[in-house]
Amino acid sequence: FTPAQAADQVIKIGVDLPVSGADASDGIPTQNGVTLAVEEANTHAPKGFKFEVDALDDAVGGVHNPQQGATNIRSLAADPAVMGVVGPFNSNVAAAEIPVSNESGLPLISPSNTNPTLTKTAKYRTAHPDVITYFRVCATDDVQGKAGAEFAKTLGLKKVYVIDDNETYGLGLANVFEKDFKEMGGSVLGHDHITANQQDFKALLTKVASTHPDAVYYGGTTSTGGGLVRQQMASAGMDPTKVKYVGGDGISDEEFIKVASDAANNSYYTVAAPNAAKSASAQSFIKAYKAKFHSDIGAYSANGYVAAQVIIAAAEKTIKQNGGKAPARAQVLKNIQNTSGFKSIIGTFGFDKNGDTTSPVIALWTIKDGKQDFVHQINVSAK
Amino acid sequence: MATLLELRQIDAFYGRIQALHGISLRVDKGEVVALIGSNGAGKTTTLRVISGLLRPAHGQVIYEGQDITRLSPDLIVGRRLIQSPEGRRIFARMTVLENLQLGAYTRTSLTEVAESLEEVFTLFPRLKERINQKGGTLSGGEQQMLAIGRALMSKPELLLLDEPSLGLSPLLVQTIFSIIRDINKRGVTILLIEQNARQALQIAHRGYVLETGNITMQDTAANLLASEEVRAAYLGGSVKAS
Amino acid sequence: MAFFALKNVTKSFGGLVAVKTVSYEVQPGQIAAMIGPNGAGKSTAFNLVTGLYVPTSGEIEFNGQSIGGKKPDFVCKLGIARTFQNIRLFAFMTAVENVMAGRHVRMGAMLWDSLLHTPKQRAEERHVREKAMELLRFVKLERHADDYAHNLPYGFQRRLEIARALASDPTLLLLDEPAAGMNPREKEDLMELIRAIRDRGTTVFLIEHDMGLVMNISERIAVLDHGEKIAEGTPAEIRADSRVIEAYLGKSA
Amino acid sequence: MLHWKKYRPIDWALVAIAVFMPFLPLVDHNGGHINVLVNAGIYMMLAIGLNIVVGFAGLLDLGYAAFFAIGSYTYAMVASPQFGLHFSFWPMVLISAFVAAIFGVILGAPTLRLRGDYLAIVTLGFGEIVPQTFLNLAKYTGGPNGISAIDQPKLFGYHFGLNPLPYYYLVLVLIAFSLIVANNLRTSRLGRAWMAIREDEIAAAHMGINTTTAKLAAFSLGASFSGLSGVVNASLLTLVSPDQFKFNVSITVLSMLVLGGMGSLPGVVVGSALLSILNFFILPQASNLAATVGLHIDFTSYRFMLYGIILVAVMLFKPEGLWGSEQRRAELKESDITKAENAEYEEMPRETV
Amino acid sequence: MELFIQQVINGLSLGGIYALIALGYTMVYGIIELINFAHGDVYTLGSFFSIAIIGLLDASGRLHGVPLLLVLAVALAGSMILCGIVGVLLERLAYRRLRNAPRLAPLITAIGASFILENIMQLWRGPSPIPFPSVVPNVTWHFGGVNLSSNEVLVVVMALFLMAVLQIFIYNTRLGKAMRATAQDRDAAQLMGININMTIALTFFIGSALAGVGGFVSGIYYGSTWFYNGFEAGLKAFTAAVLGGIGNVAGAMLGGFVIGMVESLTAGFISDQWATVAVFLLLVLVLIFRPSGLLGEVLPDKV
Ligand SMILES: Nc1ncnc2c1ncn2[C@@H]1O[C@H](COP(=O)(O)OP(=O)(O)OP(=O)(O)O)[C@@H](O)[C@H]1O
Ligand SMILES: Nc1ncnc2c1ncn2[C@@H]1O[C@H](COP(=O)(O)OP(=O)(O)OP(=O)(O)O)[C@@H](O)[C@H]1O
Ligand SMILES: [Mg+2]
Ligand SMILES: [Mg+2]
Repeated sequence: FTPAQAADQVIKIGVDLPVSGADASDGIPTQNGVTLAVEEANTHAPKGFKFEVDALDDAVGGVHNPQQGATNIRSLAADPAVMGVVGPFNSNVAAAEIPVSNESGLPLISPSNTNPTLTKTAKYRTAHPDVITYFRVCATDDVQGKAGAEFAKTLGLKKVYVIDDNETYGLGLANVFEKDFKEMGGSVLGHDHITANQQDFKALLTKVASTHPDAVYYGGTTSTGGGLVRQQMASAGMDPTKVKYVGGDGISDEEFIKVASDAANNSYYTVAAPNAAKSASAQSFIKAYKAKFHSDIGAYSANGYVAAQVIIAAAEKTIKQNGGKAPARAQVLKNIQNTSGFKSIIGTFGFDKNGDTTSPVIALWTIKDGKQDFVHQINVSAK
Repeated sequence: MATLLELRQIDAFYGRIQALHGISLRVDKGEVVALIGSNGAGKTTTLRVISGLLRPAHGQVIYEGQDITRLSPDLIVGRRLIQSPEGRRIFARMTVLENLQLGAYTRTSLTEVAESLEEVFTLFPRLKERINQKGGTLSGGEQQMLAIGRALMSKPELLLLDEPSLGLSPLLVQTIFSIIRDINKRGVTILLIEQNARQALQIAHRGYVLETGNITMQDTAANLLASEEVRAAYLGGSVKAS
Repeated sequence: MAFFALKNVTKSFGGLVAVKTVSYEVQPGQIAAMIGPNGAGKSTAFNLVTGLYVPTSGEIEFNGQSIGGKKPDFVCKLGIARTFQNIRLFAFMTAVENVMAGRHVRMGAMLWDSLLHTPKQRAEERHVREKAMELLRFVKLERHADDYAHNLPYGFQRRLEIARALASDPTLLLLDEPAAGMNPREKEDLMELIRAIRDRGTTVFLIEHDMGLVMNISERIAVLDHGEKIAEGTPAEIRADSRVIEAYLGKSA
Repeated sequence: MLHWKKYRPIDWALVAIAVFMPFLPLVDHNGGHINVLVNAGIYMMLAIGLNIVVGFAGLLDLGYAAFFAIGSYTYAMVASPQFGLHFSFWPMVLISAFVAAIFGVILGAPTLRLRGDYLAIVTLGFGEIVPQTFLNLAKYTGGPNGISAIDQPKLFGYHFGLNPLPYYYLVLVLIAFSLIVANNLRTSRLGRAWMAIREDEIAAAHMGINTTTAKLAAFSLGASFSGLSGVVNASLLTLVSPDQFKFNVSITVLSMLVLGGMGSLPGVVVGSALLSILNFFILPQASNLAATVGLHIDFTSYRFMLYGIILVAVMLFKPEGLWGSEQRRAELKESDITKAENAEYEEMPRETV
Repeated sequence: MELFIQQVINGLSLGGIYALIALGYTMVYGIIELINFAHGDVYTLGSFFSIAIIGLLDASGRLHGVPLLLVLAVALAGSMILCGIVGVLLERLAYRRLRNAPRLAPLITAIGASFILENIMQLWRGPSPIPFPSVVPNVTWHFGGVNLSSNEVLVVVMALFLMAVLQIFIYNTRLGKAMRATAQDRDAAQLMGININMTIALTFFIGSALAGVGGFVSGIYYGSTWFYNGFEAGLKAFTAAVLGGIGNVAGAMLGGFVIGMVESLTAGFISDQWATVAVFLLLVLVLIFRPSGLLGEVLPDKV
């Protein structure tokens, strides 16, 4: 609270994520990513300006809540200093927020919504069907599921059992995987949905084991059971060195390795971004994150970080366009819409006409000796 | 006779309702003292104060020369000041034996407890017959015997009895009163509350009359029995108590 | 057909036979009593009548109808009301609300009326309140109409329970130990009240251990022991019955 | 009857706030604030409904969100592209309320013989089963995605759209209506019957009250209010999905009742308003609000604890609720002895009657 | 058939964990008629404490023989004691003042306490799942096509053993009698000379310590935990206590096993997503026919 700072004009980056209760494991690491981006931006902010995080929680009583999400977006929209919002985390919250964002012109960039219909149809853009205000930096389920299926194929898997967490992301991913894997000639032995927040999957896995699969495909995140499913496979009679485990970016976190422990090896997963390890910026991000929050990054920390960077960049650009004067939200929106060739720790991307990321790269990873190990990456759009 | 229990200027409240207005009373060693009064006069409240179940707003309870006003009920019981409460309060889902054992909760010598148990069974042979029956399935009279027996198991110095004859058949009422007299003869001091004032005063040495939270009379039992006021208010004219 | 009759009624709980082939008839306009040692089965008999228990065998007749095994609310509707051995008032309702609740079964307001407070409903409420006040006056509790039942002294609670029972316009009133815990003075008042109830046209059937009261007001007495009826007759007959003396009254009575 | 011996200043304050509510949007144009109030209103209707079940009839229901879900899904299924049906909003308000009421009977019926907390756990079970079933029956309900693009109401040609303002007035009207109906119920034959059942079920039955019908009436009437709020909720959000109706919703609504003062309508209003504002406004913005008073604390990680602490603190200091009805206040003074006696009654029917 | 037996084994071990939690629920409910919603979180705390203690003893490296047993014993005892203390503190701070308050008031403080505990655990070890150090080698035996692991045996044996100890304690010791008496009639219990505050605190201590055992055992069994674990497990365990007849020790055990079994068999032979539905449907069905639970009437005693 120094006078110099007080004189700076504040540009707010809104955040709408679930950060309390059970959903804290989703929201907090993601929000941390945003915080980091904003702090970094302030080290080189345009003169006379200062970025601030305005973070709202969309969980009520510990569970993400679409009502709360819509309310938050309205609140943020009512504050002219907010130039854009990073969020939401959950697709059904997005379904309630997109109409509000669309109506009020407040840009929304989701780090994690992967449900294709959110962008690909106009049904949520009720006020202005042809204005895009909702964007995302992650690939949609259809892209990733397909990549997963191809990956499975290249691994030589023939019989796969599909399990998902019965949430929008996990179910969507698993469905696409199942469809594509079958189309590619693979056989799906069964498809089961688990209930999030469960601890015991042995009954299901015993049943899975009895079908003798080559691999289990898991659609979902570590916190909804991705790690436990893998870890309990052994005790249900599936040798993890023989039965592989395939999933999406929901299990691309250190937690997965810790929870699955011995069984983590021989797991494979897709990530909807190029290999971050190859870019120095990602390394410094991971280091900075660890230093500040004393924990490993979450599955969507990097996406939160990048989403915030997109808004910050658009705001900075607007300021430049305005000759150092304060940006207006509509201008910022326009600049976000025009984002292209944006270099980030999750790759270089822009937004297409629906607001989806143009980054077509899906990276394939495995876990070897208890460590994440890059396999290769494929450009999905090239196909 | 030495004073065993003394209440000094007790005020007691339920929320904002004052149930006792500065009452004072005394029980000497070896006595049977009757406390009579109409419904809601505060008799039960008095016993609750003595046993520590209700904290008085003012006043003191002195027992064996010591102030026990602030002691918790279990510590008061530990001093052999025992109450058989209104409504019997049997542990319904425990057997007769367990109920009696709980009566001896504060006692440590197993042989003495066994002796007391035998004593109770001599007083109430019926309880011995029902030793493994659940308290809740006993008939009203049997429950009353159990309540008194349970109180005796703690080897009371002073026994507070709250309406021991309530709901009992005439025959059992006689039995209970003779048992009370018996217990007293064995050296237990007794403070007795009874609606059945006539009989209570017949076995008591002294008595107090409580009216809406105030002690209005105190005298020897014989004098109270003879008193016109007591007769009119508590002994009844036309209705002869059994 | 009898006004009210127990016909060979038996009730057993597991192995225990609480009421054993008891037959007993109460005439309209009577004050009848049932006495007997603790655990004789008196309260159980009442519970059978009001539908709390289903008889193991036997018939209970009321106004020509068989009511054994019927639900309490149905029995109440037919015109039998009761009080309880341990007072069961609606503790945190006021006295007048207690009595109004007792009137429930004689009211006609339907869900619709309750939801919208139709004029019909309002008129009925007014009427029921008046009726309840009248009953409170009858039991001399009008001054306590707005007191919570819980805060009333014991004796008053007993009377309130009677008023509540009377609110359903019963033709038969069952009282289970109405004088328990009352002092002699209060018992005298109670006797007067019971007589007045009878005089209003309600038949009274009571259970009581207070022989002064029982002998004084009842016209007929049944004596139960170990679930069986061991005697029946006028107070004088009962007092002289050696079996009753031995089982129940004791020598001093 | 309102048993208020005299109106306290705080009562007048409440009335003043109520009178002011319709004019609030003239002063506060912030859409976020209005949205918070609409959400609060939806929860208030839920609380008014649950109060009938728990407060009036004394049936502890831990799965009330199930009815909210049923009301919401009923409207969603017939007013969205899901099945291509587009029923009009207004009749659906009543129809959803009715459907929820029917489910109230269906779910209530098997629980009637249960006492106290057994009932609570069964309702809790229903609260778990219903959203899980909506989740599992993906063919009809859209599974985890739920049903979206739900229709908004039209009134005399005016399309509500997404603007929270018309919903605000709609909710105000519905709340006023709900309060009147709930108060009517309370002071009627049925309300008295519920009170009697709550106090002493056996005695109530002996007064001629058919406890089965009365309890079912409570379940279904209570459920019908959640039907109302469900429709408003679904149309304003344009979305229903299973995770909107989890256990935490039932618990939140119950907390509103208890915090406000169970059984008392002003209590329900106060409790639901305060807890909604806490939940929807203060807690999500805790860090920002702290900053405006000069406190730079990041509450992100403490939100849940804050919520817990507030619940515990309010209960410890006002166990009868912020606006406990006189009855509940009186019950508080009930001593141990009467309590224990009551407990004894329940366990030993043979001694009681 | 082999598959069925295997699922039964799964069900029993899951049920064992539920049972351990249910014992605490049933004890606390039995004595003060409170649904202690925070109990599930005490169970999770048990895992957290165990992890912390094993970490402190630096047993992450493979230990064998006596040192391993020693570490395990210390972790188990520590978890029990610490959970017990948490339980006692909960009672003292959140429930005792409300003993004579309207019934739902302590229910709400219990929910509040649950949120507080969850948040504390989240702050302590972060919001994501955390691994339980795998110090115990899990031995698997094969019987034809059926596998039985030492962990499964551990869970079930632990649950049965503790239930037996608890049953003996409650029915045959002086303190156990005091607990039952306090449960039935607090005032009367005081008039017997029972210190009811101490007795209730003891009940919380024992119940919570059992949750501590549950947390320890489930940590070993599942190999991980997270701060929100107790929510779901707590609901199921409470359901188990009700199913068995709340207040009844043997009932809680039976209920736990039944629910574990139903969950496993549904997940194994129908579908995992219907497991919860099946559990609650079973509960409703049982309560329709036995309104006070499976053992509620045969042994109506509260703890
Ligand atoms: N738990 C309570 N809460 C509020 N008031 C009470 C409570 N218990 C008793 N009172 C009131 O305190 C006064 C004294 O009651 P108390 O029970 O001591 O009377 P009592 O002389 O024992 O009467 P009884 O002959 O009916 O047993 C009465 O006015 C009664 O209404
Ligand atoms: N629900 C029940 N379950 C088991 N036994 C019962 C039940 N109800 C009553 N009994 C038994 O039936 C017998 C008669 O009980 P009841 O209450 O009818 O006696 P009572 O004549 O009213 O006695 P009191 O004068 O003591 O009230 C008793 O032995 C009692 O144990
Ligand atoms: Mg008394
Ligand atoms: Mg009786």
